[in-house]
Amino acid sequence: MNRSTLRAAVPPLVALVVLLALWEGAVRLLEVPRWLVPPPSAIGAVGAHEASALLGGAITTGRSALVGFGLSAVLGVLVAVLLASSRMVERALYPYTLFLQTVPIVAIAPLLVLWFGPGPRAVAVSSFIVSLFPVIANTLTGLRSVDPSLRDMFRLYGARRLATLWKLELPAAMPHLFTGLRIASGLSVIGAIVGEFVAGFAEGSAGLGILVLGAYRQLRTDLLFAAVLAASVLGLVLFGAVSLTGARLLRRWHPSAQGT
Amino acid sequence: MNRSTLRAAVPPLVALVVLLALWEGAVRLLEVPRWLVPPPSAIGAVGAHEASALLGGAITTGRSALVGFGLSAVLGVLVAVLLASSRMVERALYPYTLFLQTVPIVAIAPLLVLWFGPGPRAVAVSSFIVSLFPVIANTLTGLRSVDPSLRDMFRLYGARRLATLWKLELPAAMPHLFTGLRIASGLSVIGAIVGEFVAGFAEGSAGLGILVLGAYRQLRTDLLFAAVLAASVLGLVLFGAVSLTGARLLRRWHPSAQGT
Amino acid sequence: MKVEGLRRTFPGNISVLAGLDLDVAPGSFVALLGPSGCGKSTLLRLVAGLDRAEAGHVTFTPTLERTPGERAPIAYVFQDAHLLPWRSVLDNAALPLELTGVPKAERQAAARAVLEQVGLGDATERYPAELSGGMRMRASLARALVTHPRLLLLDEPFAALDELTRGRLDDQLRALWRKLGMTVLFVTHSISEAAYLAERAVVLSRRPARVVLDRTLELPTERTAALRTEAAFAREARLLNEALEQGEHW
Amino acid sequence: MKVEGLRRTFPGNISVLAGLDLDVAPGSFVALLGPSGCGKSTLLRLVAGLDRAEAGHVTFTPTLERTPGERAPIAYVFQDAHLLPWRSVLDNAALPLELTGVPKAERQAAARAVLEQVGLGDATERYPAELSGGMRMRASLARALVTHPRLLLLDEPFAALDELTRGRLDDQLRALWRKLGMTVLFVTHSISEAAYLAERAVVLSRRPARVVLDRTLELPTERTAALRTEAAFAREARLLNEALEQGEHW
Amino acid sequence: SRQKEESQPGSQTATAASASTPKPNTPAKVKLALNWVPEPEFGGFYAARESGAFARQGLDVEILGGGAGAPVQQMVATGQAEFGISGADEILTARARGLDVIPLFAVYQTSPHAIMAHASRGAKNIADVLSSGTVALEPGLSYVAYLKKKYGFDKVKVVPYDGGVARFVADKNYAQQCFVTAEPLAAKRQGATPAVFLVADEGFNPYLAVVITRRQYWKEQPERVKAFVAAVRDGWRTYLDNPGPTNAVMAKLNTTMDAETFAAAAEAQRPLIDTEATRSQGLGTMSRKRWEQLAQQLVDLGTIEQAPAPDDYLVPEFVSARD
Ligand SMILES: Nc1ncnc2c1ncn2[C@@H]1O[C@H](COP(=O)(O)OP(=O)(O)OP(=O)(O)O)[C@@H](O)[C@H]1O
Ligand SMILES: Nc1ncnc2c1ncn2[C@@H]1O[C@H](COP(=O)(O)OP(=O)(O)OP(=O)(O)O)[C@@H](O)[C@H]1O
Ligand SMILES: [Mg+2]
Ligand SMILES: [Mg+2]
Repeated sequence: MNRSTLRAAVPPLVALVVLLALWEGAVRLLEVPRWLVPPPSAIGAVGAHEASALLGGAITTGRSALVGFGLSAVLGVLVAVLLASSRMVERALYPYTLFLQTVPIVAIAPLLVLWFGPGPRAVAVSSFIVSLFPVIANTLTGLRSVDPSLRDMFRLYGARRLATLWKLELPAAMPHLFTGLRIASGLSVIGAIVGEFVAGFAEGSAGLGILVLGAYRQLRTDLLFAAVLAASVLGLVLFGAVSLTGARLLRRWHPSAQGT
Repeated sequence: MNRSTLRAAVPPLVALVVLLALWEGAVRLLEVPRWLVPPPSAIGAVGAHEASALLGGAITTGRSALVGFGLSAVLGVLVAVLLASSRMVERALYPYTLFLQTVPIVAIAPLLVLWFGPGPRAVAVSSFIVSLFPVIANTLTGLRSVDPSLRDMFRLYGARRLATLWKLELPAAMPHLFTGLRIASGLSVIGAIVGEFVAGFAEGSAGLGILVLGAYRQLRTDLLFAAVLAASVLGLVLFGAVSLTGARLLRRWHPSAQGT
Repeated sequence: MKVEGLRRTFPGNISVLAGLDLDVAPGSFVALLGPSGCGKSTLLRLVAGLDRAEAGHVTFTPTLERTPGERAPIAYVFQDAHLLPWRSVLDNAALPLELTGVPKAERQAAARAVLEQVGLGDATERYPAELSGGMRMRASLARALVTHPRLLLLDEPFAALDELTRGRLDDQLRALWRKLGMTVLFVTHSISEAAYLAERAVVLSRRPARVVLDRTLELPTERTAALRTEAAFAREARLLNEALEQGEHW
Repeated sequence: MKVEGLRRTFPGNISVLAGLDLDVAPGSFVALLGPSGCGKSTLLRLVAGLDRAEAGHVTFTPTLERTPGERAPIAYVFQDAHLLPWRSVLDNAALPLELTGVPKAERQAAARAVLEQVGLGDATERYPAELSGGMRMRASLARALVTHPRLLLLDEPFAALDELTRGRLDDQLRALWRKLGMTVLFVTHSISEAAYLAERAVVLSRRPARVVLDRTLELPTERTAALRTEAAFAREARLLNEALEQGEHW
Repeated sequence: SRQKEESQPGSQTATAASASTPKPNTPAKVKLALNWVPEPEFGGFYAARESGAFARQGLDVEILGGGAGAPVQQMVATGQAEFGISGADEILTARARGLDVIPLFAVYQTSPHAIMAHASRGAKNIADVLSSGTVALEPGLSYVAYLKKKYGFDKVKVVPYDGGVARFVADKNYAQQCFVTAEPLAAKRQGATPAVFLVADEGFNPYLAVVITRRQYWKEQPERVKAFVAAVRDGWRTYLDNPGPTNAVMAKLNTTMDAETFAAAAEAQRPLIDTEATRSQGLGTMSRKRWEQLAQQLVDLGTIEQAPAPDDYLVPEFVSARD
């Protein structure tokens, strides 16, 4: 945590405080019932009270989301590389990768549970399925956007397919890839939560999805919001980690990371 | 539909046939029970039998998804433009746009229904929320990736903010933007379906989400798959329209669209 | 235009300008020479206001604020062409006019005329990726000339051109200058081009750039190809060459 | 190397090469001149195998297949620098060696040496975005020279350089050629550079490019700055100039 | 004699079973898949584990908590879990689709599915509720189909049930489906006064929280299945007698529900579980006649094409021949 990282944290924190103040004020002024939209103070209170459940839930869900995200990152890039190998392959298969994204998880949950058992494994797979496509789509665009003259240069020097991939295409696709990963980071959390709705409950470690479901049923809106916020924090942490890594890797050469 | 469009349709169709054949064969050979994974033939049969329900569902869901997608496209670009206006604003607000993506729709569905009433409006909003973030993230990267020398050139010629946006930043961001739209196209369909799970049923025109839910409840796996496939086709149609538009716009100048 | 004590240091303690002074009278044609990497482009960027100096400043008398109806007070031909890849050559050349609100028909006519001048009359509908290197630079030149600027900054505009085309454009540029009387800052590596075109030549030393030679050329205003073989021309060229060599070893 | 009946037409019915023949003996140094947009870069790309001709072919005797242990048979200095923006200058220059599997220490030493030759010894750790235009071209040149190729294709490598640096690199290139004896195809717009460097000069006409002049220069093998003032040199230069003018009006 | 065993009170059956089967040294590991998160609905199962009833039967039971739409029947049918919890109507539907699952033990004798409306509306029964206002129902549920067939939904505005009670609390003319042990309590906690009407009183009363297994498993391990059922019966008896300790255990797993709600729900469900029939037949008893009736109702509703033959899925060991 050096100085500039700290300084970078100031604007979002200021925004957060402003947001919370507005929210609290609006809820109080308009007398919105607490079970509909609880004020941040109430969410904070229930969050403190249920801190251990929320923390445990965040850890359980976070673990699944992390596995799902990791799988998406690795397999997404691999699939994109495969699709980029020829226009023919891309045309034939790219549309079907979209299938994964348009399948409601609930519809394939039985299969997931049957194949991976109920609990974290199936949840991680759900997270993976939900977050895969953005990685594929962005990496593919990135691979396709490589400056053709640089490609020529590699061809001229007899670069093998793998070297071209490794030393030209992937570095050139990095800015796109990181955008994909940023999107995937948020989706992996939602994928894990939705997965937990259906498949997730291993003894002793109820994830945030289970908390959300239960709190919803019980109309404990404050706890519901606290759990949702915990999920968002999870997403933000992943997102932040991805963004920082990206900024660090791209800083010296890509305009999108300049001035960060 | 000219010749090259037709030719472009060949590889995915071939892939489709191969896929279906493999599936049918596998299900038959391994004697997978029909209630678990029905063979394509069974799905086709039920699809034909329930054609009008599926078509009606696809139209209902498709309409909501289209509205959600349209909102995402427009507002996503607007938000990205706002975020790109300064690093400060980006740092302060970008993380919170992620919030939209990590909120399980089910958790805010009651709010949606209260605000928009049950039915297509709430469903479209759900579709919008789910598909917004990829548009923001990709457009933002695109806007940030503009060649700084071109920016200089615009500054030199005294271009106003809006002209720079319109004539430099947005065209330069197009390849990124279209990747975002491609991702959003699939997500908007899934967002509509999930929205329908919770909020979507206006008498007389049950969307695909309702069909999925009902089929799932009744363990009519063949109908479930047929409905899911219909959803995928919806997604593919949107995806195809986005891709074609992108290819057409970028063809003459961007490597990612060359050779399409 | 007055450049005073300009200082610019890049990260990594790369001092490029360490207090540069330069005084350019309105309407003069100044050639800027110096070794590769000495800071010529940096200076041009600072003059154009595209970069910020740590110290010193550039002042213009009369001011270079855009007057109503003017197309653009400054034009800049960058060292690389910097064309918009999604626009045809015509639309690229018309861009500065578009940005100042000139109606479509008018700006296209203007762009077409200037493209004709730089020899791209038959390539107006092509896209930058479909041009040769020299054609791209010419398109970029056309984009600068289309505005009739009061201050014209040129960063090696003709380096990628064959000598015939180059000579032709040299003549056109000088004719334009004589007609419009704008201030021209012209970076070039060609000593003979500098001598042929400019009224005054400034030779810079290696990084950090200092002025080695600042000389008003003693050559006639009317210049033709014949000038290149004259003794006066050869003397000026020799002087410039000596200054360059001297600047190398500073 | 034998070029036979090469034909290349770009979309929009832009005929660039309409049956070009050229015969280049191994180990010769050929300068290629011609008006901007005539097809020089296109020809080089075809020779390098980076583009496909509609008709005709390029054959090499002896073949240009990579022999085991060889670094790279062909090297190409593109008209634009084409550096990898995410690599330092050193790593850019070392790239061709990296691609042929030369160990890290060895390739970095080789790259460092050649960067020193082109005057970038103190910029090895910088990134392309932090270089001046001329420095980028020199880095690109270093990347080509590092491979000790058998065929060296250069597309206006020195256009962005000041005359002193250019002269120095001219001499180095020629020394390298005499030492290694590779075949060199050198595109330039500078008539004097062509005459100074090459054994043979080929002047092309406007698009579609045809050979206007193909001449073995009658100049000594040993060349120094003094040569530029000799009568033989002036004669060759005049011949080239005439051919260029002739090609313009074809 | 089987019949006799069945007719005995649950606790005695358990003792008899444990006496007749020699306790194996290593307990058999089996899984029980729930179709929802730990709530009083499953109290007896946790009680069986906590009180050692499973252990005494030589069983080591892992209870798999489910979520919304947990595919319990599929898991049981494919052997992912040996036992699962489902509803009678769902079991019949699943069988019609080819899943060979069989019911063993029915916790809820009376279905807890109900319609709740605000008491202020003064509705006397479901027919009243459905005559005006808005009702939230979940498409695809068989009892919803039943109500629709019986009353028609012409006069009421039907909106989708979203799993919560937020809109109910907000709107006095809003009615919704519910589980008597869940939503009414949540609504009350927010200050609403719901009137609750059981769907069972309308003539549609499928068993709920029914323990199922795969027929194959029953064939291979009849003793283990019987032992499991006996332990479950024991557990439920324990839970009904004193839900407190088990509730405390479940509250640790399901932190969204507080202690009072646990206690209130346990109390609310007692009359649905402990009925006249169970007092004579033992907890969890099922009647062949009710299964047949339900099957016929489902056929009438069009949910399934034809009623399965009772002998195909009803195992005499677990079904009472009496009503
Ligand atoms: N992709 C393309 N599409 C259409 N036309 C092209 C394309 N590439 C090159 N051309 C055209 O081919 C012609 C020759 O181009 P080439 O780059 O070979 O010229 P050159 O001789 O290298 O010129 P210069 O000296 O300006 O670099 C030009 O007129 C150019 O416009
Ligand atoms: N962004 C940057 N970061 C670090 N160093 C830079 C940066 N931009 C330029 N430089 C350095 O500043 C010096 C001057 O650059 P400049 O582009 O002004 O040179 P130049 O005189 O135009 O050279 P050339 O004739 O080669 O174009 C060079 O040494 C270059 O490496
Ligand atoms: Mg420069
Ligand atoms: Mg060229």
